[in-house]
Amino acid sequence: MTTMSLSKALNEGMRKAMEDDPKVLIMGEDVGKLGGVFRVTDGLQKDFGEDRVIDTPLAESGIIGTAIGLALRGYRPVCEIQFDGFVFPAADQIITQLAKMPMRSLGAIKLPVVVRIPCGGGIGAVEHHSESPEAYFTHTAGLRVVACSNPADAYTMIQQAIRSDDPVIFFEPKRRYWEKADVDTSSADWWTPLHAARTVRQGSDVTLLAYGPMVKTCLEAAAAAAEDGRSLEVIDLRSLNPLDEPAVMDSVRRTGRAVIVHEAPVNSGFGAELAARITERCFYHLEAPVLRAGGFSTPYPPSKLEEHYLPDLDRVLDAVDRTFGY
Amino acid sequence: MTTMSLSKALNEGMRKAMEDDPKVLIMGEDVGKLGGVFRVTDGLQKDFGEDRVIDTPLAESGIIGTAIGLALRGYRPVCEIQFDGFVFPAADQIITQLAKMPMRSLGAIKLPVVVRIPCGGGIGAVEHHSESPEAYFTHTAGLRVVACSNPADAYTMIQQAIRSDDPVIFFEPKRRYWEKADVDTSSADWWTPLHAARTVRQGSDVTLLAYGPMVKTCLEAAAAAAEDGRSLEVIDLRSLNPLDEPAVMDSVRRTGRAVIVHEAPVNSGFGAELAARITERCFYHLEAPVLRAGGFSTPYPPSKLEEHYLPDLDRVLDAVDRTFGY
Amino acid sequence: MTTDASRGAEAPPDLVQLLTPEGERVEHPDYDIDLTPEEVRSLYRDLVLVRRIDLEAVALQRQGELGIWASLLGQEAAQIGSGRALTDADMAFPTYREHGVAWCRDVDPVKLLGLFRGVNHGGWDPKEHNFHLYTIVIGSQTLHAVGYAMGIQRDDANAATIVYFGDGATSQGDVNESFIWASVFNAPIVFFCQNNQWAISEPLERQTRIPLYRRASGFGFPGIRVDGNDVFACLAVTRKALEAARTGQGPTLVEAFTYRMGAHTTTDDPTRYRVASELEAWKLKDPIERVKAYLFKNEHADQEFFDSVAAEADQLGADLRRRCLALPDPGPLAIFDHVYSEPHALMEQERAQFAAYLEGFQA
Amino acid sequence: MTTDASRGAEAPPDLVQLLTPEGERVEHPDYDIDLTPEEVRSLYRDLVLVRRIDLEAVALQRQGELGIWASLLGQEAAQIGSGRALTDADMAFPTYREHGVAWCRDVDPVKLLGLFRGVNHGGWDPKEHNFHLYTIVIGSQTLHAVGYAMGIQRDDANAATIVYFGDGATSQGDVNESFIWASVFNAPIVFFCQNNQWAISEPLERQTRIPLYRRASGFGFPGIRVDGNDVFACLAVTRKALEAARTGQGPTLVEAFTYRMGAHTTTDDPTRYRVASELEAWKLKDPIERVKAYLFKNEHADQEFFDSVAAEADQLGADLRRRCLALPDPGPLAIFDHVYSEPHALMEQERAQFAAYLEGFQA
Ligand SMILES: Cc1ncc(C[n+]2csc(CCOP(=O)(O)OP(=O)(O)O)c2C)c(N)n1
Ligand SMILES: Cc1ncc(C[n+]2csc(CCOP(=O)(O)OP(=O)(O)O)c2C)c(N)n1
Ligand SMILES: [Mg+2]
Ligand SMILES: [Mg+2]
Repeated sequence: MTTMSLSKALNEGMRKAMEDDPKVLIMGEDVGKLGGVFRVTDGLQKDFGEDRVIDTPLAESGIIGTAIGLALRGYRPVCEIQFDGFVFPAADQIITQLAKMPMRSLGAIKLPVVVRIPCGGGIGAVEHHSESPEAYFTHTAGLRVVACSNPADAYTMIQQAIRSDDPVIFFEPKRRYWEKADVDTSSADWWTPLHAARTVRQGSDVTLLAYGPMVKTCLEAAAAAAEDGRSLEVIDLRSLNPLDEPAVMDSVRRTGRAVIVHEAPVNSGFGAELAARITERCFYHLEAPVLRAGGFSTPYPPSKLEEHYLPDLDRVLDAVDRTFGY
Repeated sequence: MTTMSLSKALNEGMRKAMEDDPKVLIMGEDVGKLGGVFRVTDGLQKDFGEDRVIDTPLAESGIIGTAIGLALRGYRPVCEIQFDGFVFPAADQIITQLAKMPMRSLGAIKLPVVVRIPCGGGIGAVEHHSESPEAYFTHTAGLRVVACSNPADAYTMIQQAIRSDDPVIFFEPKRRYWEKADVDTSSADWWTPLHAARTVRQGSDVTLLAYGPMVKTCLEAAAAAAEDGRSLEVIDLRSLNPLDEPAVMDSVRRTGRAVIVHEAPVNSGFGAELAARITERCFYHLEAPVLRAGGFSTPYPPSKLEEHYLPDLDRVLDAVDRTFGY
Repeated sequence: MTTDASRGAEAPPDLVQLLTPEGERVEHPDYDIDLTPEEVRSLYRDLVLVRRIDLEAVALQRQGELGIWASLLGQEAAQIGSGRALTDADMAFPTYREHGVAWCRDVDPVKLLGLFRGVNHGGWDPKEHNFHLYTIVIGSQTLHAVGYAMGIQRDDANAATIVYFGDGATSQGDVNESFIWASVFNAPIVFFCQNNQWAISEPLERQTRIPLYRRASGFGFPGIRVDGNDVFACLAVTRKALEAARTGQGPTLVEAFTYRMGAHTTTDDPTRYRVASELEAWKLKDPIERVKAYLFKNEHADQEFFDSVAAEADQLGADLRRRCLALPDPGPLAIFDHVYSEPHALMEQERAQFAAYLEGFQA
Repeated sequence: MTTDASRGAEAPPDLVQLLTPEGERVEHPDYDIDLTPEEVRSLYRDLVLVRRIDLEAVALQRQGELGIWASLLGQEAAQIGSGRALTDADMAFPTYREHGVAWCRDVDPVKLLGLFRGVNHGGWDPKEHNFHLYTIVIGSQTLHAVGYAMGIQRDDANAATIVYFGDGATSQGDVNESFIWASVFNAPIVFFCQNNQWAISEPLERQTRIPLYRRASGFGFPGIRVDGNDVFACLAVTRKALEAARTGQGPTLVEAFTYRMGAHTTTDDPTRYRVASELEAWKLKDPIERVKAYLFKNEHADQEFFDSVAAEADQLGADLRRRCLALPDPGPLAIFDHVYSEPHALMEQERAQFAAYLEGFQA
């Protein structure tokens, strides 16, 4: 057990993956000498060389497109998109090529490409630096979409993502990069599979469903609610596609109430899918409609407004209260 | 009243808009001399000249990016994306610029840009020519997203979209391009507002919610169901963002059951939002969960499989049946 | 705005040509090629056979057996010349029109038909042939090709990559990004642009105001314009560019100056946008006729040879037709196959539900 | 792989320079400029004032009053030279670093701070100043600028467009597409690339292996490299390029060869990736010092003038600081403002719900 930050855990996980498999490459803007603007790839170029840790030209479509080519040649590229809001120039390569090429080839092609995206707000940044674009990718068949929420998961999940033969969109909660926790780097035995959710707090009254940065927020809300005598279960989804349906449905069937929390705009967000699916599967168990606490259905606002825009403890508890209004 | 095909109705609508306002421009690949691969812009370049009907270089990001610039200069560009699957190179310009620039400017900038996208399958085409990418845009705040389903709406909605000061993503059901119906080109008085849904068949047992190409499928399903004594109400949403909530909720509250039908993959599709929102608003009125009949959560398959992939009359009725299983 | 008026009959001055439309061998200071009569006959055979494949596919489409077809008519020399320049170790990335290159890579022609018939999106294993799948999204394969070439660099392999694209494609951001990547990383790649003068209905002037091969100069690597209807020149130029790539000299852009003799695809109607005289002028530059003339004039082949190739072509056409019709339709549950390489709960769920639904009809 | 070794001290040979770092006027065959002492003093004042604005903003960021700031330090001449070349009718499209150009367009400096302070994403009306909003997504404004220029063509107006971008931006697909559009439509636009040698931590060699101004040759329009630290040369070169644009001669790419003296932004730490000697070498080429030297040597200004400009700068700085602190925070419901220009049901619904929620806390 070592205590480390989430960003360090990602760094160690990538280092381990690179040591284990010489085909693993890192690519992106400023990932080399600088170690990335968040230092997640710090020191990797020094230790693995410029051929394996590639500072690329400034073009996201180019990053994903050439990563696909490298994967076709047998490499396993891990691409960094510098900030969530800059993934869109790569949308075509991700949606029409990365996601669809394996099926296009009738299985002859595997594309083990990981696209790392620091995501979410709460860091006081300017426009395009606080987005939560996961729903664009959960709607894109052929991709796996995961989000880590804590250092221990970050360490294991990044390695699992790199080892997956499918393309993985890997969301990293940038405002949690510096939060520290224990990480067991000694063994891989106990690792939860990449597609599995994890119940991070047990409860009986309402199920809170979250991923990435909002897991912590939900845990705080659950702690606060406990003081008021309400027992909230918190599930860290970890994987958005595929979704760990058994874990989610079991919980909601027990509690009868669910609140989904994400930073992305509610309208057509990933929470919509989750709510719709829970309602289909747990209709008779629901005491209230599945509610969503998320970003408003607007562009991400200037940072002076983000505390209002982002779901926080109060907004989560408000949604919880509302589920009891039914 | 004139009888015309949906593609001709769009053509006439654009012609009218261009006559009414010299600032209206048409841009896209092959929209000029060829009149577009679907002939939707047929004859417009001949009549309005190359300065107003612009055959562009082959680059979708360029089309939307320069259209934004033209709009900043006071023009009202109507862009054609040749096929649904080719909108993704323009994703960045649409998502980070077109949708967000008005808010970025605190209202100083209006971007009256229309992005026409022939969408959907059923025409036996090769890959990327049968996609239904609406959910990527309904999740993008700042855009209006609409879909026409018949010639009369096509004629009016395209003009309303062009007149709107907001950017509009305008979906055209390509497999309905050649279907004919009466269009009243004489007056604009009776036009339904662009954001309003329309009840296209009244019924009392289940509400079918559809847009674009699936409206006709739903009407056929409703006709078939009527023979079995089931009364299905069919709503043509017309606008996906904003959604005409009163129209939808009123119907579902009456029927107690709803089935959403779209061609796009179900997973994280627009139907998810609709289902989640209906459940929030109509919880006590629902006899069954809102069900979704849509494309499978896979890439669009080769055309020999599309009849299986796309929701058809049987799949719609199957979903209707299932809502009675609750 | 037209600055390149060479789309018509005259050959532009900066064109590498080794065989005239009349079948005369000409010299070029930078490019030469020494072909045995045997080799020339073999190229002729390639040209004739791929034209026949193409013709058969057009006919199959007309008869409703294919949904659509993108004809290579007129571009045979560009494709056979460049395709025959490749070694087994080289990797090729095509668009949707490279049936001639596929032929050079030993892809069974019937496998090309799958995507146009709608039974699959791509029917061969790229690794088996070092020939990637057809790519429909204009330009996106150029980045895959550069990435692949960067892999070759890392493997220290004696190989190069070639990527095909059209004149229209040169306007896409991806293609220009691929130029940057290739140049910055000095990747072993040949950019092979078949300038067939048209991107559907749009003439070259909608994409550029200077000759396309000059685009490369803006990115710091050489660009060459070759007579795309001259199989000798295409072979010589591509060979040299590939060899430069293999030996660490980085990328080259080859513009094969040619003409799309047919429609863009079988659904296109070119009479709406181009004049018949243009086509007539280009007919005089036919890529096959000039090789035939050369073989005849130099007495490298006799009528028997031409007849035997024609017979082989007929045989190939008939065979292709037969095997096209025998292509099995995929079963409905194939929708869920290969979406993921590893097990995926949602795929399994949807597959099972759909299987049950289908069974409901049988009951 | 470095082929352009000129990032350091020596001026590259193909550089347009009219004023040496030592303050000597030099002649150039293609570019000249005739400036009155009054005009030179005015340029000097601009340079000093925008440097002061920048300095103050850096300080405000250090003190937590701004979230971040992108400094123009070292790029003053490129921005003032090009900015002063514009007429009122011309339109400018900036990145996030064009504070000097904003100054030339009469945008109140405090309005620049809004986005960096997080009170808005862009605080001025582009139409009022013919100065577009700052754009953060690298390269995307180049297409807007070309579209705008196409609008100018349609209006038959006597105006041109200028668009700013960095060396890193030249790798983006959008930027290259904008070159294509501009060239094909012969749009009245000047592409003004401030090559400050770095894109965050990446040196120029990660984006190109030839000098950037040569990119234009691949697209069929002229490219020129100008000493970006020489305000005279920047003014002369931009003026000529704008005039060419206005008179139907189409686009020009100007590469202003300069250096980012500070960090990429206030959150960056350049010591991680670049050597101190590079900075030292560039200090000798300071864009302000050379104008000062010129004014002194030619006795076009005395100490009193320099003192008065310094005093004005101090005043401007203090004033900017005061007004920055006074910038009002937006109220929470501003989240819903201006998302749409016309009424939108979901905005109204969410606004109302959130207002009610907020009121719940007050109750
Ligand atoms: C991104 C994208 N946009 C549009 C299309 C539609 N489309 C298919 S082929 C074509 C023209 C291509 O022209 P060119 O690159 O010259 O190749 P050619 O077909 O002439 O061989 C277009 C516009 C597409 N396939 N992909
Ligand atoms: C599309 C996109 N990708 C990444 C970024 C992050 N980013 C901001 S500035 C920058 C470097 C830009 O370099 P350059 O174009 O040279 O301009 P400079 O900052 O040096 O003025 C990067 C990578 C971005 N803003 N947009
Ligand atoms: Mg072409
Ligand atoms: Mg720079």
